[in-house]
Amino acid sequence: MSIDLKLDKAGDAVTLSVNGDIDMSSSTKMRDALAPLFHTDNKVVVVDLSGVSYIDSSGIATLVEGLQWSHNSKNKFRLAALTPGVKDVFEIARLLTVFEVFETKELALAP
Amino acid sequence: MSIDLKLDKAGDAVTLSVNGDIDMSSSTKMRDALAPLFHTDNKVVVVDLSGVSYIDSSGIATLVEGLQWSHNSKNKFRLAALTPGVKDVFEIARLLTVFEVFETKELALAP
Amino acid sequence: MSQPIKLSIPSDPKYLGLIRKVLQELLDSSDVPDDTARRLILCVDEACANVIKHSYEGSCDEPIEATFTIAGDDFKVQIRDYGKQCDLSQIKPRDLEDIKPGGLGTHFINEIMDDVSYCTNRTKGTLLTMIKKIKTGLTSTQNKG
Amino acid sequence: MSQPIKLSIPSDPKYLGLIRKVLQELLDSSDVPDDTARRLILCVDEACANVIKHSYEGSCDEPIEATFTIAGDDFKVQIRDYGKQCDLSQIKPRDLEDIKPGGLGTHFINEIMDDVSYCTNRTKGTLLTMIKKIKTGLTSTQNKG
Ligand SMILES: Nc1ncnc2c1ncn2[C@@H]1O[C@H](COP(=O)(O)OP(=O)(O)O)[C@@H](O)[C@H]1O
Ligand SMILES: Nc1ncnc2c1ncn2[C@@H]1O[C@H](COP(=O)(O)OP(=O)(O)O)[C@@H](O)[C@H]1O
Repeated sequence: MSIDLKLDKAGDAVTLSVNGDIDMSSSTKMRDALAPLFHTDNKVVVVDLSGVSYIDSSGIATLVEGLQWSHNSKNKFRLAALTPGVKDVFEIARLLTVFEVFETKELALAP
Repeated sequence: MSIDLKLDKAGDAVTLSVNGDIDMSSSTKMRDALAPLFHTDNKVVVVDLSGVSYIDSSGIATLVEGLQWSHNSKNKFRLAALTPGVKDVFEIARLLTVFEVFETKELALAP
Repeated sequence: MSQPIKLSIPSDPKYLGLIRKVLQELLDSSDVPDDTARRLILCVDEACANVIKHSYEGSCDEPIEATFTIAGDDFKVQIRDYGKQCDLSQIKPRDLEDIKPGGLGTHFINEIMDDVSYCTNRTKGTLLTMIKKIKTGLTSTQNKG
Repeated sequence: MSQPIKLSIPSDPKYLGLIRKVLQELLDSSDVPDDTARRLILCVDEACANVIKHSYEGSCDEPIEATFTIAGDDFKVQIRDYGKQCDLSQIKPRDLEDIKPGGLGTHFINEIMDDVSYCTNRTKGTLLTMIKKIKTGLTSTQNKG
């Protein structure tokens, strides 16, 4: 039930691809991978959620933290490829408009 | 959790392909499909188990019945494409040698 | 179904996936539409996470008991813990205008469920009852037709 | 894990898949090898099927309670029913030489499990306890190494 994480650096953008359910038992792992990305010279930090069909409030909380880290570090923070299940959770949280959300990882990486 | 069944008639052979878990809740459905095949002019009745990863004693019991029906009707009764899980259950039941078992459906249908 | 399905797990976040699987399986077999199932699963997950965090304060080896009943159009889930009882007025979502991490779980539960009640009227722990009117396979087919 | 996982289902064959799923998930998360998991799942399925057939005589709305405990190398499962108690000497597999349908469930259980005991020493129903020494992920890695 744990998540798999993959990091992809291309130019001054970095993508964190998440695979699996993001819940209370796995969101810390995502947080630990995400936090350091804002300390480096990445202009754009993308979280690719195409492999995530379930996210709970602890996952959303981590992404909200990402938003705060990006404000502090002046890096862009983008979400890509939300599955319908994940999108629904963002909508119930009324947070879909707070994030920069892209249909695909490629679109999120476009300058 | 129910099984899907497919019937394929070719010449004087008929194949019943089973998909899903065969347990107490689904073995009757397989039995209902299997029984009539011995009442017709099928020389060979094949049960293709490639889509079955789980079988319990009620499923095995139905196949043992098939064996008895085939003895009574003089039709051949063959099993094809046992997955490792299903094979293991036949072995614990010491029934693997009692059946005519083939690696693939094609081999089971070869004259 | 008058006999409910009950699942009891230790208060360890690693078992939340198990409880989601059980519920998914149960809702599937009752032909509850996928999007409804997803939301119900979210509520149960959040309620159990809150029990772990707040009632058991992170202790991983205490019991959480979930009881699922589908009766007619009603899906009812009860979550029982034996941990710290709290002032029920404390259980409330954060103001959504204020974008910050945390405080979303109870918002999800209140938003999705039709009826939510916490009962601490017992020697130990809390019983949370959540009810949702659902369209099962049968009902939604009739609606489509 | 000292808190066990408990699952209670109605005595309807349609819930056997649910109990298998839960056990699969639990054994997976404890890194029990696939082939061992498969056999343990078979035993639990057979035991529950026997409860439905023999203890409840086909009645679909009575409770079956399964309790799973993994402690060290021991996997323990208990199946509790509240149905007809039987003469325990009646619970036995058929002679395997005699090829005929039926009578295999208890054979599977006896063959796979290390310890099987039925207890009817209660007002209603039976408690079946099955124990199997298992190699968890850790143990089997050590063996490979
Ligand atoms: N089961 C519970 N027991 C005690 N307090 C709870 C429980 N569930 C929620 N609460 C209280 O309600 C608040 C809001 O919960 P929630 O919306 O899930 O957000 P979070 O858990 O992230 O704080 C919690 O901070 C806590 O004070
Ligand atoms: N839970 C049970 N309660 C009462 N009798 C049982 C139970 N389980 C098994 N038995 C008895 O043991 C016999 C053998 O069981 P089993 O090997 O599972 O085969 P089957 O159920 O196909 O007869 C059954 O026919 C029944 O008489």
